Amino acid sequence: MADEPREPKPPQPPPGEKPAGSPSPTATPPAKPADASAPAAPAAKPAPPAAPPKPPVVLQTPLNNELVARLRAKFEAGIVEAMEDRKQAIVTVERARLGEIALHLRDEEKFDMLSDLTAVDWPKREKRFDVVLNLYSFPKNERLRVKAWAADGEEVPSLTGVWPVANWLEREAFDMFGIVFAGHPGLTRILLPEEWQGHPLRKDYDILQQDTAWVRENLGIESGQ
Amino acid sequence: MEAERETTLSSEATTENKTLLGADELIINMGPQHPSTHGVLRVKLKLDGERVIGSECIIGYLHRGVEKIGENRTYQQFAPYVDRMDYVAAVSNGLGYCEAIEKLLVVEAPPRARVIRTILTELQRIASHLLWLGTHALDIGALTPLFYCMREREEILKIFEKYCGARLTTHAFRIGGLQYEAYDTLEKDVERFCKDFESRVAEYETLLTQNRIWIGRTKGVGILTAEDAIAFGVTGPVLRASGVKWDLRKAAPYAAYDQYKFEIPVGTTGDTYDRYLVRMEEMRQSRLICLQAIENIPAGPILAKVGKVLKPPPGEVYHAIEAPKGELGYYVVSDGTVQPYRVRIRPPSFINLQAFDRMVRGHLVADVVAIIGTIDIVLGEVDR
Amino acid sequence: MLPIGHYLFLSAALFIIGVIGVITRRNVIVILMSIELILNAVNINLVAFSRLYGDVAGQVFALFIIADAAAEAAVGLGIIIAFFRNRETVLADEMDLLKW
Amino acid sequence: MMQAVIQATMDFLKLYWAPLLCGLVIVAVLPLIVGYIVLVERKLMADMQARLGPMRVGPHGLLQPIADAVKLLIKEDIIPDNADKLVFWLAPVLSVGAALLSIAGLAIGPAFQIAKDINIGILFVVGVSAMGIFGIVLGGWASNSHYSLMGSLRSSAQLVSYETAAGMALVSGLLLTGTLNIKAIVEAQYNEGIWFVMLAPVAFFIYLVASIAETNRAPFDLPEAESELVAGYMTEFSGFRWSLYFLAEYTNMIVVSSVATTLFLGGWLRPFARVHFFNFLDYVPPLLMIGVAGYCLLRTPKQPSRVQQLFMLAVAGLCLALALVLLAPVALPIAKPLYAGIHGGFWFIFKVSAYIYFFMWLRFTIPRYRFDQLMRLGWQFLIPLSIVNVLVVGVALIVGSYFNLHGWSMLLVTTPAAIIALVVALMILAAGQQSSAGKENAPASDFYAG
Amino acid sequence: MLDKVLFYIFAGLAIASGALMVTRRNAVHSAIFLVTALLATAGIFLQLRAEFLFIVQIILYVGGIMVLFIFVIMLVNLDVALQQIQFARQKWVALIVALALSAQFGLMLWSSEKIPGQGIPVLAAPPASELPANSEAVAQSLFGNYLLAFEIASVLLLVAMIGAVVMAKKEK
Repeated sequence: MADEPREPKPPQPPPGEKPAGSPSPTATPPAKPADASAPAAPAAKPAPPAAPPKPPVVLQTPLNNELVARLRAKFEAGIVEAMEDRKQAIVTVERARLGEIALHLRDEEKFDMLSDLTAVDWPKREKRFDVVLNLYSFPKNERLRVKAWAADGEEVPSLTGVWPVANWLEREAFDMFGIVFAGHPGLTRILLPEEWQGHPLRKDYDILQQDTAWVRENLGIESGQ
Repeated sequence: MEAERETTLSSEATTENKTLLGADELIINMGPQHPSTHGVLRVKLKLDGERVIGSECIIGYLHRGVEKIGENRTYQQFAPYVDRMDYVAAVSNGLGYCEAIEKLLVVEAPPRARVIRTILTELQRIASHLLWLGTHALDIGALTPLFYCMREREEILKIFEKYCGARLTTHAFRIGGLQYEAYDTLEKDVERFCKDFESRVAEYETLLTQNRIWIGRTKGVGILTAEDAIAFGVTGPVLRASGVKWDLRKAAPYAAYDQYKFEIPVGTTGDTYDRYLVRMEEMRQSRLICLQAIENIPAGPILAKVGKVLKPPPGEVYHAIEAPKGELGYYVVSDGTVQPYRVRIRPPSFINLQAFDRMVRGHLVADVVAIIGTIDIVLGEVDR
Repeated sequence: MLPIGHYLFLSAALFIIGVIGVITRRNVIVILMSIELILNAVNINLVAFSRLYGDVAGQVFALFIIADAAAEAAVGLGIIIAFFRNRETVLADEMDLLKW
Repeated sequence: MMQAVIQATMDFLKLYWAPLLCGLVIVAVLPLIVGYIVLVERKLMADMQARLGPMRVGPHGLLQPIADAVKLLIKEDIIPDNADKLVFWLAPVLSVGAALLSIAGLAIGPAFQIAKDINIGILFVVGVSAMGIFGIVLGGWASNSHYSLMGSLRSSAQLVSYETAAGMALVSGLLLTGTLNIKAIVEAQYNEGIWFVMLAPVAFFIYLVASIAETNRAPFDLPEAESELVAGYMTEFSGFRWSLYFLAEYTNMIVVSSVATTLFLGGWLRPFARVHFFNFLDYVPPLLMIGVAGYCLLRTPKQPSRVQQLFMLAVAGLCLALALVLLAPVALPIAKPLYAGIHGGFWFIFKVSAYIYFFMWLRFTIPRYRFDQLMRLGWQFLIPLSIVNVLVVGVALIVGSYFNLHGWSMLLVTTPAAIIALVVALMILAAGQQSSAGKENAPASDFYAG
Repeated sequence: MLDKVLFYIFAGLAIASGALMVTRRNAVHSAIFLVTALLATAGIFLQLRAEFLFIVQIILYVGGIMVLFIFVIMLVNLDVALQQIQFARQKWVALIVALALSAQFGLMLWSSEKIPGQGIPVLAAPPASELPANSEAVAQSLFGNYLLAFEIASVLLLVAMIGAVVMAKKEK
């Protein structure tokens, strides 16, 4: 079973390893393209050494365009980091100021559609969750990814007031990760049944445990395996 | 009086009431077993007589944890799973996934592969819209269009079958290009289909477009203004029917769409009738794209060099395509191993369904089914 | 045709049943239905006499009574619906306010 | 006392043995007929929808109704826990009982009528069949389910409103004859030499629409609207009870089309029954039957199995026999007296079938109305139109009698009447459109209140 | 003879279902029994050779008014009524009224048989075959002698219709 959490090596956001409180715009992630063959892979799977030779492309670069400049000017410390991954803009913001920044992005920067809201779990990190917003601007035909880090149990401001679409998306993130969105009108599970235990998309979620509990309760036997 | 009643349903206890009149409302459960909720959608309707004063969608009956599965499969292994989300448009799902992983790998599919992908995806769009049209018409009470639509869809499925052996969950593409070379008569088959299809669409239109009852049932029903549509993140034909001319095939061209000329139909009022018209026109445009594409399929390899084991460099990517239902996005995070660290699927049906409550209020029970139909949801994708 | 007394007896019986219903029941709708029964009893008398005399006038009046019953039912039920909307009761002894 | 009862029973039997027998035959045969109507409907639907329809049971699915009936009979009979058991049991019986009872008043040909020469004739048929609504309403109520209840509420509101329009349409038809007696109505059409559909086309149209609504057929099948209310009042019924409702629905179809045929389409009369020039039409029925038989014979060798071939041959033989029976009265002088009975029956059934075919055609073609639209159509269009129509037809008749017009010349006065009614109809429609344009989002008014 | 049997069947049915109508708790059951009573009355009408009235009774009373009643019952109370006390209102008054009425009717019936020529006439009805065609006769009478009454009845119905619509309309 591949259910037990893999040793995740979150190689992409090394800034995350540091305390999030000391944002340094210059601390750009060192791109490690050859990383796959070096330290990370053997831990996970015995990767065949005949991996295709990768061109030494720098995929993650710091982003310093006008938008970021404007945002930095406005929110200063609210913008933790800005980078570009495969030519897609990513801005990491401070969790507590997410609502305000979102409002600004919607009204001033014309990112009028929240195309997606989700989360990524990095259990090794101090603040384990990335809350990821995918914004789209109709006038500019441009996408922007906004991230906010949240530790387990930390509340993230709800964006339902900014984009109504966030309602179900936040419910789903709550359902799957257990991230609590403060100010959400009805934060309940959406895809899983109400009585479900745990949050499946966390890396440490164990499906077997869930299974055993269910089997014990409903069938009266020790294990369903 | 109405304003007071429009409180959110979710927050209040559902007291089963006893009467049809009076201050108490009737709460009726539509689904999960109901002929026209298109699967296992359950809608809790708060009714005043037959008028809907509130609704709540209860979903998740078909939840299979696709995103979790993705984290436990290799990149190639996961590809067939995405076909099972929007199972009436499996090709589009596959295209989105393959292109997202290609972006993550920083490779590009060869031109030949991209053109064939375009053809198949457009055929899939027609098939999906046909199924939508048939079931939507059936919901509104027109029995016959369903079978006409099935007839044409059958042609498309036959092409798929000839191409890859599967009809529904095709898994037609492969990361980096195509799995199979196009069979010999693909162009001919597609051309023949496109030729017939022109008159067939006209046939559906004679049955419905000018029909008084059809207009009566769909015009002014489930209006979604452009502002609302954007605020609710609605995409695809539903957004375009509200008057927003936005199509990812034009806005951020993928596959080979930048090579073809086609129009984006838009509606004006954003009611059910407009959505119907938009989808009808989209089928015609898809047909045009197919015709242009088969004219000139470039020769060459069909698969880029990606290797047998995929280990995308660490990082993340978001790639969205215009699936028949709307923006289908894949947000994939790689940690450099053979398995994706996180696969997030942005399902158009799920997000479009959220606007349902806005569309349905103040309408009658009969309109509820019309509106469910017009959003064009597939529960496999809503619940994932 | 049987002797007229039979019909009169039937009619009287139905009439009395209707009266008992009107007096004892609390549900206004059932009271209205009892009134319909009373009207019906009257109709039997009218028709029986019309048959006895071979004159259709009685039947014509029975027709008028049916029309009247229809009118009464329409108005009565309209009142009940309106009342129910406001007070949520159809019980006669709870209709004790001279307003709504 | 006992003796008296026996005496009365004997009297009764002596007087009424023939109608009783006919009644029994109808009760026994009608389910079969209905089964075959369903088969025909499915076949027609399949044909219009580019598919084959039932093909498995018997050649071309000819035995499908029997298989269906057996399936329905042996299905589990489910009564919901919280249902009102008595009413749940009673409702389908009421529905089917009313439908079957109303058949008694119909005249299928001059010879075949169970309740012969009753004074109220057509009113009896209409009135008794209207009682079937109780089965629907009570069935929906007794199921104790929201869908059922909504179905039955819709049904009762719908039937009450469309009955008015249908009644008014019948009145304008009846004005032309001055009698309620079914036989007299058809004879009047014979004497006038013209079917009343020509004289009162608007009334026929209204009756057509209203009768579709009364039988709960598409596009007015809201009480059982599958996509909205699952199956409306029938949601909780299964197996045999459900099939009783089904039987009632199709029997009602037969009844309303028979009424329309009798009153507007000349009943059992051949087209141009009084014109000798058209006597050759008498050969149409036997020729039709021979044609069907020929088709069956042609198809016989193509049947896959021996049994099916034999079955096809049997069908062909049956058709040939029918053709002979139909031919006899026109060919043999001895059988002449049977002409009216046999050919009358044929033409009556033919017309009824055509009417039912129209029902089915509509069902396959057009979408369903919404409830408020249905009510608006009934109350704001059909009822005013039918009232106006009664008025203009009445005036036309007075004018006609003043000029002593008869037969085809009546068209001189009734056509203008029909045109006036049509103009009124258009005016009503235009007014309705204006008012609905004025308040586009007017709340779907309280149609339950009416 | 047949006449007699039919009368007794219908009369028994009418009285029994009338009694059941008054005593049933459930208003829908009451309505069903009222329908039965009305149908039995229609049978009596038929037995009295009043065919037109028979069918009017069925179409109007049973098919129209009673459907309206059931409709309103369904709108108004589905389950509530079962929990409420339906009877025991003025039981004694009812008894007294019923007794008084039966005494009065009984006296009348009894006295009419005692005093021929006085009270209720005891003459033989004309045989059924001599009656004119019923619906024609009713029509003649209705549109002849009783035209004014007919018009007044139609005005009454119109008023009732308007009244019902006004009453049942939801205030906006």
